Amino acid sequence: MRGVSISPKVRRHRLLIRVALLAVYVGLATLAFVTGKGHTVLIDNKDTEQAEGIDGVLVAVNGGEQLELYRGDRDKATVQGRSMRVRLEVFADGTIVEKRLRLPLGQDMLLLSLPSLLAGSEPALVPFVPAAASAPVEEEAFSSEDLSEEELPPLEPPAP
Amino acid sequence: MSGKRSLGRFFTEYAVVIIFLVITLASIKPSGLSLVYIVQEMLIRLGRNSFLVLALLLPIYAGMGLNFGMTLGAMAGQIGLIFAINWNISGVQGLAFAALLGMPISLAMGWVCGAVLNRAKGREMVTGYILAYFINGIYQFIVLYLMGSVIPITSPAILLSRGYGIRNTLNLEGVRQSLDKLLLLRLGPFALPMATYMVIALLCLFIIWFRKSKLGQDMRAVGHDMAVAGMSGIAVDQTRIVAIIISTVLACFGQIIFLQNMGNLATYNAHDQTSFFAVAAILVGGASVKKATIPNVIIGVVLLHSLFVVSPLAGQKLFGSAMIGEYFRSFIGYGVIALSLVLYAWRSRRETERARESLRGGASGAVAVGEGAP
Amino acid sequence: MRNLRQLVTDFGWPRIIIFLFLVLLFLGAPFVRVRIDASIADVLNRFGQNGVFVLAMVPMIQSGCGLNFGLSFGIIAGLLGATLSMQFGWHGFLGFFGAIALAAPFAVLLGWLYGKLLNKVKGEEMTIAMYVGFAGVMFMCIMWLLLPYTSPNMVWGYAGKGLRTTITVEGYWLRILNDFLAIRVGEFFVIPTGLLLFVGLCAALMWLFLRTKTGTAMTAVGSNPIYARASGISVDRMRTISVILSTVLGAVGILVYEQSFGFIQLYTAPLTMPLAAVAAILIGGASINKASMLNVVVGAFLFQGLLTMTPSVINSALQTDMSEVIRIIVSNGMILYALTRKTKAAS
Amino acid sequence: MGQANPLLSFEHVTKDFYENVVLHDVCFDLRGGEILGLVGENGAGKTTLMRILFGMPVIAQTGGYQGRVCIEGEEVRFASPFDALEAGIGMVHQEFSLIPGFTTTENILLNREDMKPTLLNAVFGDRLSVLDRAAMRRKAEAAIARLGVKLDPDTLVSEMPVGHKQFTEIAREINRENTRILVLDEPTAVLTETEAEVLLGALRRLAAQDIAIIFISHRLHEVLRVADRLLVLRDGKKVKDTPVAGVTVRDVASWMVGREVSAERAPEAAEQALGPELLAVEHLWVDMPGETVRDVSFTVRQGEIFGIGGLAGQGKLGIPNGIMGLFPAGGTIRFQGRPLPLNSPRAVLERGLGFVSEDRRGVGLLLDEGLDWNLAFTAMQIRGQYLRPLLGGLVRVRDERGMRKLTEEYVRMLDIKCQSPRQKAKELSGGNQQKVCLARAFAVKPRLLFVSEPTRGIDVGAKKLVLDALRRANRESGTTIVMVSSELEELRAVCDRVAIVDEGRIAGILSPQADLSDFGLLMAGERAAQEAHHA
Repeated sequence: MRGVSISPKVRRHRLLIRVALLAVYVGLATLAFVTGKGHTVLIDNKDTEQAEGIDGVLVAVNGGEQLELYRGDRDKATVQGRSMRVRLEVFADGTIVEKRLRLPLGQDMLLLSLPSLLAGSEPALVPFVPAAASAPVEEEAFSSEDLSEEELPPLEPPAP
Repeated sequence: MSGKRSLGRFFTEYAVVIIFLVITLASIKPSGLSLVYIVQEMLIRLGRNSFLVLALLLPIYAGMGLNFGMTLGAMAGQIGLIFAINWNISGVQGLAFAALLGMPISLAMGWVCGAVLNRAKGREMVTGYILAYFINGIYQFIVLYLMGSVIPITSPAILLSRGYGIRNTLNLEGVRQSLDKLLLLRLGPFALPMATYMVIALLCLFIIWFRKSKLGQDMRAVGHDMAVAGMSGIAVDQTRIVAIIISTVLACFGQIIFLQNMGNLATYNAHDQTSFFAVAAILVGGASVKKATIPNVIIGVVLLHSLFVVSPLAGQKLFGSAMIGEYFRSFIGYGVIALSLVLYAWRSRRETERARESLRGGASGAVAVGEGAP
Repeated sequence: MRNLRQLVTDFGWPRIIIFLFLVLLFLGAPFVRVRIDASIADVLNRFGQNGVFVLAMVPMIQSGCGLNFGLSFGIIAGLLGATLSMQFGWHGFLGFFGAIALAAPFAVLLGWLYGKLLNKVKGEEMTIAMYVGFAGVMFMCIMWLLLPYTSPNMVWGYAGKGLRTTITVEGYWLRILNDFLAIRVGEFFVIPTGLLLFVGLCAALMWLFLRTKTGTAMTAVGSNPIYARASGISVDRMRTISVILSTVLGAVGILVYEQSFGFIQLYTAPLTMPLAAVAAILIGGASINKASMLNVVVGAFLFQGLLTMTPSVINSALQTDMSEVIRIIVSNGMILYALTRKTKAAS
Repeated sequence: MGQANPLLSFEHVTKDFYENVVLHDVCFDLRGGEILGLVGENGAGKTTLMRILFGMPVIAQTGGYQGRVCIEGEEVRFASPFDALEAGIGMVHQEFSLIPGFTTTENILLNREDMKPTLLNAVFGDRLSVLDRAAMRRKAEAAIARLGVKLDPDTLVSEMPVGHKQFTEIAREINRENTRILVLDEPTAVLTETEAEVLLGALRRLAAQDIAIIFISHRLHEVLRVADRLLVLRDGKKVKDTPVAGVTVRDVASWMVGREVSAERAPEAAEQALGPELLAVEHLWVDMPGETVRDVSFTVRQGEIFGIGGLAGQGKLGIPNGIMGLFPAGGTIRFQGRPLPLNSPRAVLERGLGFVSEDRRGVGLLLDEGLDWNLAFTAMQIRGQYLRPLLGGLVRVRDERGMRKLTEEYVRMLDIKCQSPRQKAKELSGGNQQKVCLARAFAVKPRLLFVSEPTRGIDVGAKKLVLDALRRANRESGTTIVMVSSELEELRAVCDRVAIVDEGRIAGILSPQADLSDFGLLMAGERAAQEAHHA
């Protein structure tokens, strides 16, 4: 567009919009990050200092399918976002507890202790620090050979 | 022109498509696959690949040929995904996050690619191809050596046992098919990933609209004749760069869509095939180096992939070896690209000759080019 | 001073950098306990292994066909020769030169067709050559499975048909050239005399050819096709000759490579080989329309030196294998540099 | 019209490319609604004049110009053609600058399209506005209407007759609201008579709308018909600036070419005994871009120097290029009585014809190779010279020593300025390159030698040397020479007969002593044209 000069007013206006757009971009990214953040929650029915494990209980996370836990059992569920809904139904007296718990952004691994949840005492949801967190789940030897042509399926194009 | 010539024209025009159609139809029978199965596969693969193939259109409009440099965008998309996995962001948000992260990277990559191609006018394709390899080297350096050592990677699960560098294959558990599943329409025996289709449709609308825009018009002008476009004041180089940038960014999104459907990411090889499949598809669809349309893309994806689905089994049945089918399909892929490039180069030479022949002998109306300034 | 700068610009920065890098590697070698003599021997060996490939680039560059990304055709012919000679159970020199003899006709035929094709698509040679080459390799992949080879050393044991992906040439013509008149100095340092002699011979023949009437015409075609035409040269014919020559050299090249490397690599292995050769000659200082024997020697030496030294030195220094990545970046960077140099549009 | 100071005026404009002056103290005025006919041989300075007017970069790169160019009294110095466009000067080039894949409308409004803003403008700038096709079409139609020609706004340029392309170009220029001055460079060159008629009519209409027009053409009768005033340039000087009223074509022709004879003929050349017919050309057509030969017949006799002249683009260059087989050609040619195969350079060379091309760098030289190569190559390939046996005659390789000797010989003979016989051709000056081309041709010892534009773009000293070398070759080794040149004077100085080519045909063959204005008329294609009128 030679010769078409944009008036300073329009230019300022556009600058504003572009800045706004940048903000929106960052906003979206954080939104995706926050709402999409996935957590692995270990649902634990072991005895704790305060309360002892429940004899039998049905647990549903975010209205998902129900997990049946007996005393000392542990199971895991993956949840997404900032909070989770837990619904437990104790076999013994059929009491139903429904709780909404906030998920910390930082941790990927959380431990939910049902007894303390039932007892409603101190935070039932705590960061889980696995004993062998450092050791990766599966081993995988890696060497540059994996990249070289011989190993690749016939469809590989040349990688000089 | 005479009917005979125009018929011949038609065949050279659509030689690739015709050949391909024949081969595919011929190998459906021996493959022994049910039509339902094949159709379902097509529906899936349309969602998986169309976006990537559409990314090729703009550079073709801008006369830069087939953008083999789209691979750069694919790598950007993969880096986005790696981080999404690293922070364990799942679902559609994960994809969105990857796309948002990949976008600035692919912007930069596209700019680099465009600038390089401007220095290699007339050799765009081979240059783009080599550029893809070059950047691939840098990508590997970053992902294999810097990630985990310089670039912080929090999740040990995606790191190599040696403590830095990303694993060969990443499981995209969290985001697997989250876009496809978002709006899955069941239609009799078929499942249609409507959300993915919508995204693709949106892109198509954008491209159609873009052709109507001033920038699109400039691109066409540049594509037809850089010199004239330049003389009329169009910023030729800049326009070309923009074309490549858009294509690269689209390729970035396309790769993310592709991978979410695949469900896992071959960190170091996933992008190797991107441009190959995309280019083969668009050419099979009847596009040429200078001319391509959205229908070309759709037809191409369907044709190419239907062959890719049936050929291994056909090979198995006919030659008793699935490998033959495997080889055969990549032979076809490469062959198609070669063939249509040859046909194009050969045809364009013929066109110019025909154009000049009309001026031979005592013909009236001299040549349009003067001897220039003495 | 000025002509020094001139020299530098002629030689091109990338090459100088690579050269210095290589020197650095050699200097650094002792500190990471890499034996210099062994390395040098290794470099010599790989230089010989790949020299002919690099040489194969010269004719087509000289005749203006650009970089031969379609060298795969030569390689295919070579592989045919190698496998056939094995099939016939030829051993030793008979085996090796028999392979060359068997490969030659294929190479000439393929080269002729390939040259005819390139003449039809002037200007687009490189991209098309690349893809036609790929397609050719893929086609041969199918052939390797179908062709009625029977020699138990070559076909899959279980199926009893279809060639293996890698076939050892041991017991046939393994290191036939390397060990010919080889000079052993100490336990680590060996000069593969025969190999170097053979490569030297090929280079000499090429040097001679470029000085014949035809060779001169070919160079002129590359330098200015219109001038050549005005002097009564058939441009297309010269180009075809150059392509055939390049293809034959490709065939010889792969055989030389195999006898030293020890294995025949079939199927998709040939896909990548052309690019390595292209990179080598460019590193040697060739442009996409001028190349000399010097470029060949320098290029093969620098490139192979790089490939040999980076793994040994860098890896033992950083405790990681970066050679692959370095190779990818250097070779493609080099090709990219050559493609984006401002050359006259007549290419 | 009667504004105080003229719309455009050149005041004492002088321009030299390095040493040689191409424009010397040129002054003229142009008023609104006036049509100025600008005529002159090639190299008279027309092109340079226009380049200055348009602020073409070359002018600045070669040291600018002296004098003033004023628009309505204001001095202007355009940095780029775009500034000129902004100032309302439109140029219609000889070669079309249209996009074949675009419609008339799209071409007329190329990069000046009407646009509707969109939301994205704010983000990505104006280039993401949408084209307003309707408005574009309206404008295009308006422009076409102003021209007063029939032109469909929706046909693709690639499917148009040549004439319509020309109109589209003009329409594009006048579409700009502010266009006040329109320059047309040989607009009728590619048009048929009838198309040309329509064009002239259109120009008149534009003039009536107060647009000033500079009309450059070699078709003098057209110039006289359409122009109000006439400006004749010769050797960079203004020789005439007069109203056309009462001026005849013959006057103009003589003004164009008439000049105090510079190179006088060598006397003895006059009474030189000419041998039998050596070359006979009948109905030759040559398909050479920009120099199309339509139907040419002539004969050359043994020992003769035959000249071929004419203006650029008329086809004189096509003749040697066609005969030497460098461009597709047809017709019958007999050399030494035997037919000569066309379209086969080798056969022609083997029959003993030689060629010094006008396109030195493109055709004449191996720029990246040494002089020895350039000189010996053709001889080696055609005559098998400069090869020596090796390995007992097993192979024959280049005889570098022999090539060196040959080179040194010619370096001495034509005193080619070079450091060594192996120096690269591209490092030589134009004049010396030209000498190398000659030497290359002589080295094959041709019976008949075509020389085209032997003195183009080389300095005076070299010119003389080259011409003398040709004369000597002709007299001493009896080489018959066909010399093609735009320099009428050197043709008249060297040749025994001079043919003038116009529009792909030979307009006439004259003796070098013939009256200058006759040459001028032939060049202006007058005879042909006038016949066309009387018929």
